Amino acid sequence: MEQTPHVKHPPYVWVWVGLAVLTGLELAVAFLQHWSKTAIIIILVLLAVWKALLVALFYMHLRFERNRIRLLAIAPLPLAVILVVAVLTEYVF
Amino acid sequence: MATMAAPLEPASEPHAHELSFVKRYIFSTDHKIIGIQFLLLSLVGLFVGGLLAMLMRWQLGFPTEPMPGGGILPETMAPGGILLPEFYNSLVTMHGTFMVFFAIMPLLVGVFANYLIPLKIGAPDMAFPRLNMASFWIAVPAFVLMVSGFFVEGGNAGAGWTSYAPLSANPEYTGVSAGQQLWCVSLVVLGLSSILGATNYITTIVNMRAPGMQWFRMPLSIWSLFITAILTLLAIPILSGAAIMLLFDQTLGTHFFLPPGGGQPLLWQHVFWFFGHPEVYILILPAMGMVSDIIANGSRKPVFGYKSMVYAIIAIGFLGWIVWGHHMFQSGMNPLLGTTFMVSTLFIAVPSAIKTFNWLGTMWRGSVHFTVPMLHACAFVAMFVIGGLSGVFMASAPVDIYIHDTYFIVAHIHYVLFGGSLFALFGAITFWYPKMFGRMMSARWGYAHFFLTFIFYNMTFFPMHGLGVGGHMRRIYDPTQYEFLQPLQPINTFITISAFLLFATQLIFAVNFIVSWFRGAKASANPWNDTGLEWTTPSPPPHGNWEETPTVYHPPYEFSSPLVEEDSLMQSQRLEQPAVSQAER
Amino acid sequence: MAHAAVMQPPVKAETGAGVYNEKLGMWVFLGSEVMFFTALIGSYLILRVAQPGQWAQPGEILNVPITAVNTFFLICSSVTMVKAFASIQEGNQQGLKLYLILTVIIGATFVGIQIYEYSQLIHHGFLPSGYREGSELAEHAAAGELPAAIGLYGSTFFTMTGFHGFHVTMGVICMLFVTWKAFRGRYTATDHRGVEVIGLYWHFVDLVWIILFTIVYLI
Amino acid sequence: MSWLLPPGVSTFAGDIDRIYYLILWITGVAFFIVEAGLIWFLIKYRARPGRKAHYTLGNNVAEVVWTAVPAVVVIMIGVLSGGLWNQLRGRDAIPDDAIPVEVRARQFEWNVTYPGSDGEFDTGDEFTTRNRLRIPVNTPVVVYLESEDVIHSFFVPAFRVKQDVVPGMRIAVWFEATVAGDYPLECAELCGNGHTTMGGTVSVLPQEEYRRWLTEQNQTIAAR
Amino acid sequence: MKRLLLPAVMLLIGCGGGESGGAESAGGEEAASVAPLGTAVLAGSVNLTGTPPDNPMIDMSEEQACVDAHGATTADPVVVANDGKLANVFVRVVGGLPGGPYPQPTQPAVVDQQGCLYHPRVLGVMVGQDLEIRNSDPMLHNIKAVPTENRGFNISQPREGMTSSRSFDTPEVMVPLECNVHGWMKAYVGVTENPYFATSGEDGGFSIGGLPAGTYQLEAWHELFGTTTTEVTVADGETATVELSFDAGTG
Repeated sequence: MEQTPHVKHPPYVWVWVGLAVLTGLELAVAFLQHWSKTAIIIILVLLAVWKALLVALFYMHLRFERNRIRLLAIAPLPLAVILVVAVLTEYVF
Repeated sequence: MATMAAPLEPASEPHAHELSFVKRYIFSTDHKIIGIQFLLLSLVGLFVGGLLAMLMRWQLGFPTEPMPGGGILPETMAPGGILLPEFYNSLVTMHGTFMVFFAIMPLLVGVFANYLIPLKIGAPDMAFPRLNMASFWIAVPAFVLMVSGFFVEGGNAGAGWTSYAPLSANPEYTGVSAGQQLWCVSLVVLGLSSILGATNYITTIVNMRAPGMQWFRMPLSIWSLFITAILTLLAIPILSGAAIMLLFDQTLGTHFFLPPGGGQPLLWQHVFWFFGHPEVYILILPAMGMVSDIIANGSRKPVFGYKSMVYAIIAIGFLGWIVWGHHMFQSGMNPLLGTTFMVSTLFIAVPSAIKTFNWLGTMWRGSVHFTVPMLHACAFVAMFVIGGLSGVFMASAPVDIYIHDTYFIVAHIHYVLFGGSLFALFGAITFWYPKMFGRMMSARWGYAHFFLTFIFYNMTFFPMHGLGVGGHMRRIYDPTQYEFLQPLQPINTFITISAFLLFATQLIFAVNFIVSWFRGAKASANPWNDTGLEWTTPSPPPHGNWEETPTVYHPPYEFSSPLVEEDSLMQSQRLEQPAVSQAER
Repeated sequence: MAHAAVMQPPVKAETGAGVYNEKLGMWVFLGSEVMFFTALIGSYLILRVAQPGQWAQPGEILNVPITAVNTFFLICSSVTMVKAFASIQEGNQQGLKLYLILTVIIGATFVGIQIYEYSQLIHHGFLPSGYREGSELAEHAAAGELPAAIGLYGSTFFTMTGFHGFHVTMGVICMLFVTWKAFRGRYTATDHRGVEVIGLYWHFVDLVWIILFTIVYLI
Repeated sequence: MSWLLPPGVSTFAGDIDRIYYLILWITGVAFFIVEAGLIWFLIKYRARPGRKAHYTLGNNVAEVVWTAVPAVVVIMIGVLSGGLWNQLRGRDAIPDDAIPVEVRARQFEWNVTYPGSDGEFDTGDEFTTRNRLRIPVNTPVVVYLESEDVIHSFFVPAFRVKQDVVPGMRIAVWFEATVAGDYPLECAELCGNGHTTMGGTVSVLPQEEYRRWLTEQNQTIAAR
Repeated sequence: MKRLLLPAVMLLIGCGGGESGGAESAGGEEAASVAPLGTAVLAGSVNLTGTPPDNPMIDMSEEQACVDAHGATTADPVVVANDGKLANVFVRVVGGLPGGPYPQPTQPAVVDQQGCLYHPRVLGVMVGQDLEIRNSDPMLHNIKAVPTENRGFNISQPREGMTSSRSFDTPEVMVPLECNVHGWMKAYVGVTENPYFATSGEDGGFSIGGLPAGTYQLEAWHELFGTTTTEVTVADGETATVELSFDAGTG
């Protein structure tokens, strides 16, 4: 699809700005005093996921790919979750 | 059957003739050559693994008796032919490692994925021929590294093929340091090879199927190899990661699995088995697929319930990811997990049963030709049933309390891996040998090898169930140390003798394999009257496989099809008047 | 589809995934990479839950500012990478070369900074095995300002970031190859598979770092 | 070569054996059905001149049946096993009145520590025996397993008890012996060069004999 | 000739009781290797003042072969002292020696596993000298050396009469040997760069020969009482008497 010249590009630079800003935000949050550690961790993880999604969707073009590639991209994630969650039950229960 | 009438001449294929010997046969990018290279490598691995098993069996059959000819072994292994416990542990470890990683796995995946995928889906070659070559030439050093472990100070890894930490993580516990590190490095290297291979297989199957080769026109061998490739792709990196952490524990002083530093031994087991159980299915699924092909061909009948066979393969492939805990029922793992894993494990019985009954259904009202491959395929079904059923025992956690880590497990795994995978492999090698080498393997020797193997195999492994039920632990060096095991010692001796006979029998296969290569009867393009695409090209196929890409009109197993007079209808055969197989109505 | 009555003349070819082999292959390979990092990151999470006492507060041992800068560099390298891809999509050879070179330079810088970071950490006494005897950090620990034992912290930190660094290094090497081909004018507006494929790998490595930076340095 | 389990002498050995024999029956039947069917088909449908195989693609009814039947059977096995598993290893499985013993495994010995007269550990009045665990008959016992080096596995076949001993963990396993006598204790997990010799004995003593032995030991400790 | 025989004889004794060091053993081999640097001898005995502590008791009850040798329980011979003379003390020359090369013992030092104990419990080997480990018990023993300077080993001997040889390449006093199958089994091997060492026998006596004239620092090591040093001067051809002593304190 992106074979023809002068294609309309996704806002690559704006994504870059977004990533930079989010990183700054993370740094700010990470060193907040008198916030509960859990809250900070949750916020940080969400921000990280957001950044990761930006990269995956725009820079890796998942946003514009056909579904079978998207499927391929997310296929391993459930397995990762299964492993970590299952083993964590050793300690949290 | 135009393709059958006269075997085609090898397609004239300009650049192949210019290729130097090295480029054609050593650093070849031709998937067929690479498949054969893997075949030779993994048969060597099979031999090594078998040899190690023989040493082990000697010790178990005749504990601490000097082994005849054992004197040639160095003093650190067997002074005066008496095998030392540390050497015995290395044997246990390396027998497992070689059989799993350097024999069965490369035989199934390295050989047949490479050889069959392009030929059966009508592709000229793999998607990435150079990567394919790389995956073989990366596997070779891995093999060398693993063997070299026997020649370093302290001997080869001795913590079992599962290398449970901390026994494997701290040299002080075993006296083995370099050997264990080589084990880790070798597996990481081999892992890279497997991942490159899997990437190749998946891409090829998804992208390079011939016109008309729809998903549900793929032979079950390709389906199973496809699912296997996915399992390999996702499971092997886990092993690499684990092996790297283990290596660092030994070399960099990290503490991943070492309790004194806060490390978690159970973490190793979880990560290892999270790889390990998909690995188990990597070791059986391709065998199931190829057996399906052979049984359909041998009974001249379409595979019974082709679709449900496919779904069963997919189901097994998926279930493989959520059952690893059944290796750890007694490991101190959270009992809650025990229950979960028990349930998921038991459910694997369902797709396995579907496959078994469908194989029987395939033979039902068929016209069974007892070719050598067919016999091996039937043996596969018979033995796989035993292995599968004995699995139900350990799936039940309470029963597993008793049989875990006993010879019952040893019997189970050998019924699945030897009785299952290896019989399937003997069948598959015999079946596709003519395509690989253009010559038939001797049927007479094939029958001899089959029947002797079948008998001695069962004599070797069936009694192990009894040992296990009697409480005989795995991996012990000298059972006679225990009074309650002494009554079982005659069984051990019997097993040992049978094992020697079994090993000797395999020499028949080796000789048959080598001799037929040069002396075997010339093979036609389609010696088994099969319907797969690979049989429409000469034996052996030329570089590029086909002059022009075949087009697929029919499902994979059109044997005795009402559409034609002959008892087989090639997938790529175009019929005069349009007709559609019942399979697709 | 298999149920549809399939009539001759020949059915149309299976179109596969509708993407060319190299791209599909790279995505498949990235799948295995995900699992590789799952093994490392998963172990980290599990060990951290199992032994929370072995981790220092963010910034106590690790040098967050310099790593933040490094993170920014890696993000920049991602945007240059994607710009290179965008350029060649339009057949803009100059842009392609420029951005590829930028990407290589920034990527190399990232590795360089990481090596510097490691040397500093080791110099202060933070090793894969924990504190170095008699080192500055060991004294702080003895004074009770730091956790008594940080063996797992060191183990997981150096393993995860080390293998990420290894991936970046591999990426830079491949990128050099692609750049070389770019200068040989091998890529066109219609065929620039190499650029897109290396780009996928590069962005994936960036993505992994985004996760690592957060969970290793900031949590 | 026998499929019969050796006699079990713990309270739950019978339950485990029952499930074992149940599975043995089920799998045995399945085994004979499949293998007989296989052989029968191979003989009955062997290739004969002039006979063409019957072209069929499958039979949904049959497939549903042989999918459903195994599913039901395994669910049944699962339910039975799950119940027993909970009873053996569940959270509150360990009887409150179980007498505590500590077994420390090391390459390649089992060191059994008894809490001493006060029934508490780490109070200085413990005493230790090597490679022999003495317990009273008909009394629940809880063994706390610890390892000094690598993973071992505490295996008493007669009790149907097996539990890995993991360094860095303190794992409790309980049992109640029903017949006095000596029973072998083995290490079931490869633990190094001496794995094969890492055996011991569990002496199940009649109540009063056990009490006598215990007081004896406690006195010697007190004497020190 | 006599001069050649005597040391050889002493060597045999030495191996048995661990009474003398490696120097004499070298004596027999002049022709083969470096000649003895002299004929001076340092002889003497190790004394123990105070009341020797009780040795810990070993529970052998579960190992039939051990029980046959010692009974169900036996004292662990940590401190072997009779009338003030202390055995199993490793004495070596630590100072005052001319630089090498020193005579290299060609006979291996022997440690024997018998009745589930090491014999001798304390012995010395010179760097590179073979340490021969024997198993005289009808059972599996596992020998684990846990050195700090040298490369350790961890080997087993499943059968009676088996022997294995190992050697060390760095001086280290002492290298502990242990048997993991029988946790109480302990032995100590002193690895020295010269052949001038000895282990005190039952009577606390020891003798180090083949020395040139000179003034030497001696160091004595005992597994429980640690080390003590002394200095002694001896002329060629003479025998200087050395008295070493440890203090056990009062109970």
